[in-house]
Amino acid sequence: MRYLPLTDGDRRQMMEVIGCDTIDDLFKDVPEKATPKSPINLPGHSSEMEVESAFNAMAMKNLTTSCAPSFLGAGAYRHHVPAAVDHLIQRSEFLTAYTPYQPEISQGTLQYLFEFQTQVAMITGMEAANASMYDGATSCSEAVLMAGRVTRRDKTIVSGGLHPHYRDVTATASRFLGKEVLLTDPDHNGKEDLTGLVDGDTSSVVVQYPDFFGRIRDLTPLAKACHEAGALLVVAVCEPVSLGLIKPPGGMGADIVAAEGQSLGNPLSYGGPTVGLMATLNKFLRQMPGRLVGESLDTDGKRGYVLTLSTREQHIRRDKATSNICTNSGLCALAFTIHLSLLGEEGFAKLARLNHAKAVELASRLLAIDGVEMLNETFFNEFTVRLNRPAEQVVEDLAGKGILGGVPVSRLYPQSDDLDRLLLVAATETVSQSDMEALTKGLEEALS
Amino acid sequence: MRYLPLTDGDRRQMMEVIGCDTIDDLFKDVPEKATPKSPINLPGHSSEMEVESAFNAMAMKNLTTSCAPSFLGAGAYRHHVPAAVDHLIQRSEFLTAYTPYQPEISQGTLQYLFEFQTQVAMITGMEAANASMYDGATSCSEAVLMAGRVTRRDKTIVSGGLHPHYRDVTATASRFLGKEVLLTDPDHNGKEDLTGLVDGDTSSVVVQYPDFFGRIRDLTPLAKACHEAGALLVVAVCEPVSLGLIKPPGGMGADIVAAEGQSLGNPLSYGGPTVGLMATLNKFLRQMPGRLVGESLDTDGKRGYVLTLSTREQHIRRDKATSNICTNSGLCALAFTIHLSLLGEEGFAKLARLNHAKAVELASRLLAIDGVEMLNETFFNEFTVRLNRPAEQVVEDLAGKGILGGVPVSRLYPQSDDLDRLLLVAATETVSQSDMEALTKGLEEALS
Amino acid sequence: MSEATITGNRGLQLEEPLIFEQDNPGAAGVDLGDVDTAETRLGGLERSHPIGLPSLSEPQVVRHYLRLSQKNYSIDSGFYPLGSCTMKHNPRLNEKMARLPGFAGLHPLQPISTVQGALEVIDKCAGWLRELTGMEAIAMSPAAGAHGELTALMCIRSALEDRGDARQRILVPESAHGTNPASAHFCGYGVDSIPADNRGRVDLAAMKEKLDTDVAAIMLTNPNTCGLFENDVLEIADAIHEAGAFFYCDGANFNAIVGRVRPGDMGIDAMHLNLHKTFSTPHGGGGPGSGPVVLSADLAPYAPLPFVVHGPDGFTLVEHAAGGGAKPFGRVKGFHGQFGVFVRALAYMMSMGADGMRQVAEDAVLNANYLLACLKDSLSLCFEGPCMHEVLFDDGFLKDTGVTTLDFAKAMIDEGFHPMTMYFPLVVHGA
Amino acid sequence: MSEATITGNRGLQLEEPLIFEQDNPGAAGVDLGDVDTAETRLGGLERSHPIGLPSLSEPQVVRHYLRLSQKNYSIDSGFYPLGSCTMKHNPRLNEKMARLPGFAGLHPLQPISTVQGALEVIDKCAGWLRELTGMEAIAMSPAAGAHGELTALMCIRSALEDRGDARQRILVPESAHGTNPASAHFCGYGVDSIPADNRGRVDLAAMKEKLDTDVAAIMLTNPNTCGLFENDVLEIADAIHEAGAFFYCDGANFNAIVGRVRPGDMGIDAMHLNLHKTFSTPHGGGGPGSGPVVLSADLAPYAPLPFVVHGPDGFTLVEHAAGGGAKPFGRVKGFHGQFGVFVRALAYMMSMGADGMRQVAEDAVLNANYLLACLKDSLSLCFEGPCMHEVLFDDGFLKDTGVTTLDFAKAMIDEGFHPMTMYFPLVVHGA
Ligand SMILES: Cc1ncc(COP(=O)(O)O)c(C=O)c1O
Ligand SMILES: Cc1ncc(COP(=O)(O)O)c(C=O)c1O
Repeated sequence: MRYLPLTDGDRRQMMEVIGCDTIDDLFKDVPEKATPKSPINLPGHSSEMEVESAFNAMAMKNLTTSCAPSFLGAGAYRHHVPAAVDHLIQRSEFLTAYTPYQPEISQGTLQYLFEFQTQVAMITGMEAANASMYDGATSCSEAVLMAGRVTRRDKTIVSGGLHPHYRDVTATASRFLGKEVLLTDPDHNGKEDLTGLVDGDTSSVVVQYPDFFGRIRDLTPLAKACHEAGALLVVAVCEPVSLGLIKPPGGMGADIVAAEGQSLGNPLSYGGPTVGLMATLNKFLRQMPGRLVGESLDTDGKRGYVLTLSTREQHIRRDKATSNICTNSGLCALAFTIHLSLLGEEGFAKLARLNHAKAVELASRLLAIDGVEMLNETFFNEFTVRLNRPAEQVVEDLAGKGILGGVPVSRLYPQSDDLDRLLLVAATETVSQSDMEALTKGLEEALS
Repeated sequence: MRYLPLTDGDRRQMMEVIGCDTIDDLFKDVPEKATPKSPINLPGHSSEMEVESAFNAMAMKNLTTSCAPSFLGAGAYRHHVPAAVDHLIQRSEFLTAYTPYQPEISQGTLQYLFEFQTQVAMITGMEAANASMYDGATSCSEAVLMAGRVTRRDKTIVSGGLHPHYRDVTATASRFLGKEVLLTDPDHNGKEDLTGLVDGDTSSVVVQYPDFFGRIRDLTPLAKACHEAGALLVVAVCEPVSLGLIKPPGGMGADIVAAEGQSLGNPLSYGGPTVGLMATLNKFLRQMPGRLVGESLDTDGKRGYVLTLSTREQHIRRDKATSNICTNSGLCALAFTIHLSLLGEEGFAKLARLNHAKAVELASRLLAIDGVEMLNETFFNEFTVRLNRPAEQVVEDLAGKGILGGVPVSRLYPQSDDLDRLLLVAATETVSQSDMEALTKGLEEALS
Repeated sequence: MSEATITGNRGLQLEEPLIFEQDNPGAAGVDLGDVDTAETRLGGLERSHPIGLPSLSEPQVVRHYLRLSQKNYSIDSGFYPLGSCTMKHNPRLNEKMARLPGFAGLHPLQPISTVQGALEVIDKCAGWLRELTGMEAIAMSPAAGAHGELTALMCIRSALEDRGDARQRILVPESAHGTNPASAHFCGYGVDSIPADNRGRVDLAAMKEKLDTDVAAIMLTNPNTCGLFENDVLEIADAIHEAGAFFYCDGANFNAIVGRVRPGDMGIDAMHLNLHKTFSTPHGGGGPGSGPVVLSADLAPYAPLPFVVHGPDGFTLVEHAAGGGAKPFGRVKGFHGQFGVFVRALAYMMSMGADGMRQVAEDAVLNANYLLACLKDSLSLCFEGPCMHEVLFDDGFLKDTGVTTLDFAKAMIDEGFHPMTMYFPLVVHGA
Repeated sequence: MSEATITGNRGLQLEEPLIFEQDNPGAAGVDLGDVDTAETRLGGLERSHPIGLPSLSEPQVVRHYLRLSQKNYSIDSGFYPLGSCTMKHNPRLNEKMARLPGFAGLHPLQPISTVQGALEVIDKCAGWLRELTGMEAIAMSPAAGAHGELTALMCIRSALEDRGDARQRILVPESAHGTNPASAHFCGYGVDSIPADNRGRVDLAAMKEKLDTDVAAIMLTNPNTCGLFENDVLEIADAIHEAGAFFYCDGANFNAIVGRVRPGDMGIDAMHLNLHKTFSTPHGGGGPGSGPVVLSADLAPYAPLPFVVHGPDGFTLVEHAAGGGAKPFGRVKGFHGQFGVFVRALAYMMSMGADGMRQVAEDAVLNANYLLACLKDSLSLCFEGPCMHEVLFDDGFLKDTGVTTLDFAKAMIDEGFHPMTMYFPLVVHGA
């Protein structure tokens, strides 16, 4: 078997050195009763060629955004990732490295994580960031718990403009810890005002920016209300590319930013793996979950990078740790960092402008269609439209024509009559003129 | 522009240091008359995304063997290449390295070339091999010139079983040097006997093994005839995988083996780049073209690898060199070596057996079809059949059904009525049962 | 060799400053045309200050990250004699499969009719894992081992609460990985530590002493972090179940028994699997991972959303509480889990097959015991063998030598090895 | 840092024996089932002895070649201050494009109807190269620069012979790359060396002296290997043509003038291009390359087979002497040239565009002149500037220091640079 270096000869020789007759001798601690009676019912080993053709066959059953006009967003965005990114992250020394516990032989990982943290802090407008979380939703949930530790309060107010998955993950995690979570109604009309709800028991308020329905709102008033009440403002960002064009949450008073990093450097990959970003202010650093890389000097005075403030973490503090997280999203963080490094200051801004321009153009095209009504006054690269038919059916019709036409809000909020004609439509730089024409034509047909 | 590190600011600053006002000052040696009057008529620069979609569009216009049942051979063979091969050859330190003239920082390249040479010598059954040629055809042509240097004779006899491209390349190169080349007729009937043609003026005899039509012949008698006449036997091998199963040319008296290495490690890539192999006996080494890596010791007594016997080469000997070759096929040689290393002794033999078994099965299937007649008594993974219609039309019919059904001999020998119903059919390990069924069905339809 | 150079480089060992120190405003690693932004819909919230991101051309960025990579050790470089974290070969085939456009290009919210192949991958991967563990159900969405632990405990808590049983404590052996007590805490439980006996196993008597109706579960690692099989596992399971509690197993060390021993045969109710350990997906310098949780029939109904079901018209993805027998406790992650990691793990399992997976366990255990045999006279063995996936030594052999465990680790680095795990488990001296 | 270790390793610097020394019979890096070979058609020629190839598992092979790679310097590691060999950024986009299944999976003898996209690539690539050089025709099949030189000379010889002109000599400047005289020899010509003048250019008078009706061509490198533009190029062209000979240009240094100066405007009849230099395809540690030859109208008919033509029904590949105006002299390579390299070069040209290609030349020349300005007081400049793509120093500055050029090169290695070109061109002291 190609992945196993030992041969039968090796095995015999090693058993001789060990002084055992059969391999079973080494498993003698396994109780008889726990040894399976029947053999495992799975096929035997396969050649690379066989495995490859099985996967090719499965992959061919999918309609991929790589080939189809695609307008899907709602927390996951298709962007063009430069070829250099994927090449570099596949280098063995990155891909197959262990967690950088041994700094002498992990400076590569440690330095890129340090760069990642710095970039995340920069684009969010915050003071510090950690070395990554699993994804945006878990980052959001951890941010709420972190706010609880900072404020020593138990109540969280969750905006109706927050991604439903983020809402669920946050509410679930808090519930098991006995924390109160106030989930406000879906805010598709953009009328939500949470300032009035913040009170002296409130630990944090969680909003998304741009929100789930695509709106961009000034968070300064809400931040002010939070801070006056001694609460923290947690801002979730699902589309980090937006931060190339709009004000960073940090500039509007956010205390913790919990973001999804997939858009930069990472393929959609059916939703995972991606990378969660978390950034905050220095004063809250000791309550932050996850790994943190810091700069240090070695005994020769040479600069180096090390895991720092580890006393927050599970491997030191066990049940007193700020989180149970261990393995996080190192390699996806690297992809994020390389992509952002390739973009640079100007490229990042241009990419964001390009996304916005595509969405503006798409919006004006769609609004010309009978049966389409725009819900948003503001948006970045995604907006919500109300159709004259249930959005889920329309999307199925479009899929039948090879068009991935958007995300029906009902996919995420299924039991609401209010929402079932709403469609989330996103346009990134990957959307071409002919893609837009295909969607416009497809929608015209589907809605008439 | 993304590939250029200099900015306009850099350029201005540098010009100041140089002391020039405009970039044109640096081109002042270019005569006015040689400066183009009109701008170059080509598009401006493009983003990665734009270039990618242009290439995707062109790639989609091809019917690729990756998706279609394919039975094409005739000097280029589709084999399954393990994913590790392509990953490793893409490592920057291999892919983007310069020619290993500086051994201190090129040990990676030098050691793999040394391993490559050793493997090539092993599978061909020869004593030594060089660090690669462009491809099989040029290797063959160089082998003939090398034989001329060894024997100091001018006449070459080229078998009618040699690949037509090898024949053309060899004849062309020899012609410009005023050497005599005797090209015998296409040997589709397998009746050729060259022993009688070898005489005291003969420098070398060139045969292919297995030959162009797929036949495997014992070369011992021919080698004997050559050696008795003081000539060398040059053996061309187009399908190196065959050497896992059949006697090596070295074992039958070959003096020089000139082979195509594409089958191991390298994609078809529409015929190039591939890698030419050249192996010979130690006594002829100083007449061999191309680079040669040898083992050496450094001043600390540590083993290292260096380019050796360079006095054969153009950069030292200029017009007295054994060849004009400089850049050769380093990276394709690496792919060859890694693939062969993964196969190992047993894997290489198994792969060869698997190829043969597929071809045997395919032959028996095809012979059951009316209108198909087998020409070969022996073959490895490729054989020749005579159809009841011109093979080129049949292949077109099959292509219309998405089947790449073989190579019509007339594609390579166009002006011969004798040959126009002959089809070369190859079956490698990549051919599945359903591929064979598709071909069988397609042929039945095309021939009835 | 030891004199300093002017650049700080030394042959192939190249210094590399931070990317921020290489900023060259005006350079760019991408080409994006100028954009017409006459019309904007940003509500006046345009960014007003530059971010300060460094600007570099593509070759500069490539060189930067290439040079950083060269400062790392990796599994492709050499041997990691680590305990607990199974570092194994990461096949390139897996990477290639995960990058097929039909997988990498899938959006998580495409219509279900357009992702049947993806759901098939999830279902197949789940099926292999269930069969290998002999367990009833599986929750695929946890993102890593610790996340799987938490998910498993949430299932347990939900099951207990569903029967009105508000237990408050979890038993965790001293030698457990730090994530175990941390996960217990984040599921709202108190942690009760149980000691090891002098054989390096859970002290059965001590455990039974702590076992009462307030105990929700035990979190046992088996094989444990001392590298030993908990041979009292069945007694432990019985005692736990008798007390009305659940038996959770930390499956990080599953590599030592995969294909030979099934958690389902040991009375285990829940166990997480680290696909980035036993199932060959790359560690990536710290992720991404994937931590599916296998569940017993009792816990199965509480598994979190989403999950794949196979109906007459193909696969469906259940994303919302649906009634029926299912009582999902909620959601632990955005979208549907680490799909790209599933592709890799499935490619590995299919490559190895049932026979290969079993051989994996046997070879791992053989290797560890071989090291035990070779080293037991030079180092100080903690517990008698046979061991499982790892062998534990303490620093006794260094006593009075002036050499510390850390010195020893540094010497291993000099010799081209990643050092052994040192800070852990806490039950031995020198950790 | 300088003590020896037991393994010979030192941290991340790992020793690596030959693969043959790691043979482990029974191991294998591939899984191929057993094969039924009851029936064989081998004519009794089965191999009777083992080959002796080493057997290793996949992880062992991966580790071996990874470790070897770590012993290499590369363009992605750092700067190559080489003359003559243009080492430039090798974009990853090119690699990705060359690996599209629609290109990498194409067999060279598929029916023409099934490879229209491939022929389009060849045609597009040829079109860009013709336009950039301002030349009439192009032969795409040569596999590298030297191969292109030979091909060009074969065209020249064919044209001369076609008019019954059996000239026997080629003029080659002293400073020419070794492949030039070697190619001349392998085209059956004698080589006549022409000296450089004290400005580092071809000595025009000396050249004219050697020019007679026996001269078939001159092989001029421009910019030349001293890094200088041959400013007498038009006089040279005129003299050559007047003598009835052809003007061949070695285009290895085209990078310095691409997009700014066209060989077609300099009276050149034939020039090879190294796609693995000016056009960004990887050097690969010594290949594969690609050396297309651009040709004037006079030489175009003699271009070797095959070539692509564009007809009403799409593209056709001419593989056999077809009559009409074409008088191909034969074939220089199997199949149709280095297709995979064409894909890369075209991706590069499209990425850079006409504006980018011109900027490439300007930046290269600017860089070299900047180095000239910065170093001229420390090293000994051979010729006054401005230089083109490279600047040439001799070893005068080392005189009486006891330091040799080789020492200097080794110091550069220590500092993390590939050394400059040293053995070449032969016209300066210290080479
Ligand atoms: C025994 C044990 N349990 C749990 C974990 C946590 O797994 P993860 O890092 O995937 O969260 C680890 C690995 O780090 C481990 O070794
Ligand atoms: C000036 C010059 N001419 C010709 C060549 C030969 O090119 P190649 O190595 O591609 O055969 C080279 C490069 O090596 C060169 O520098």
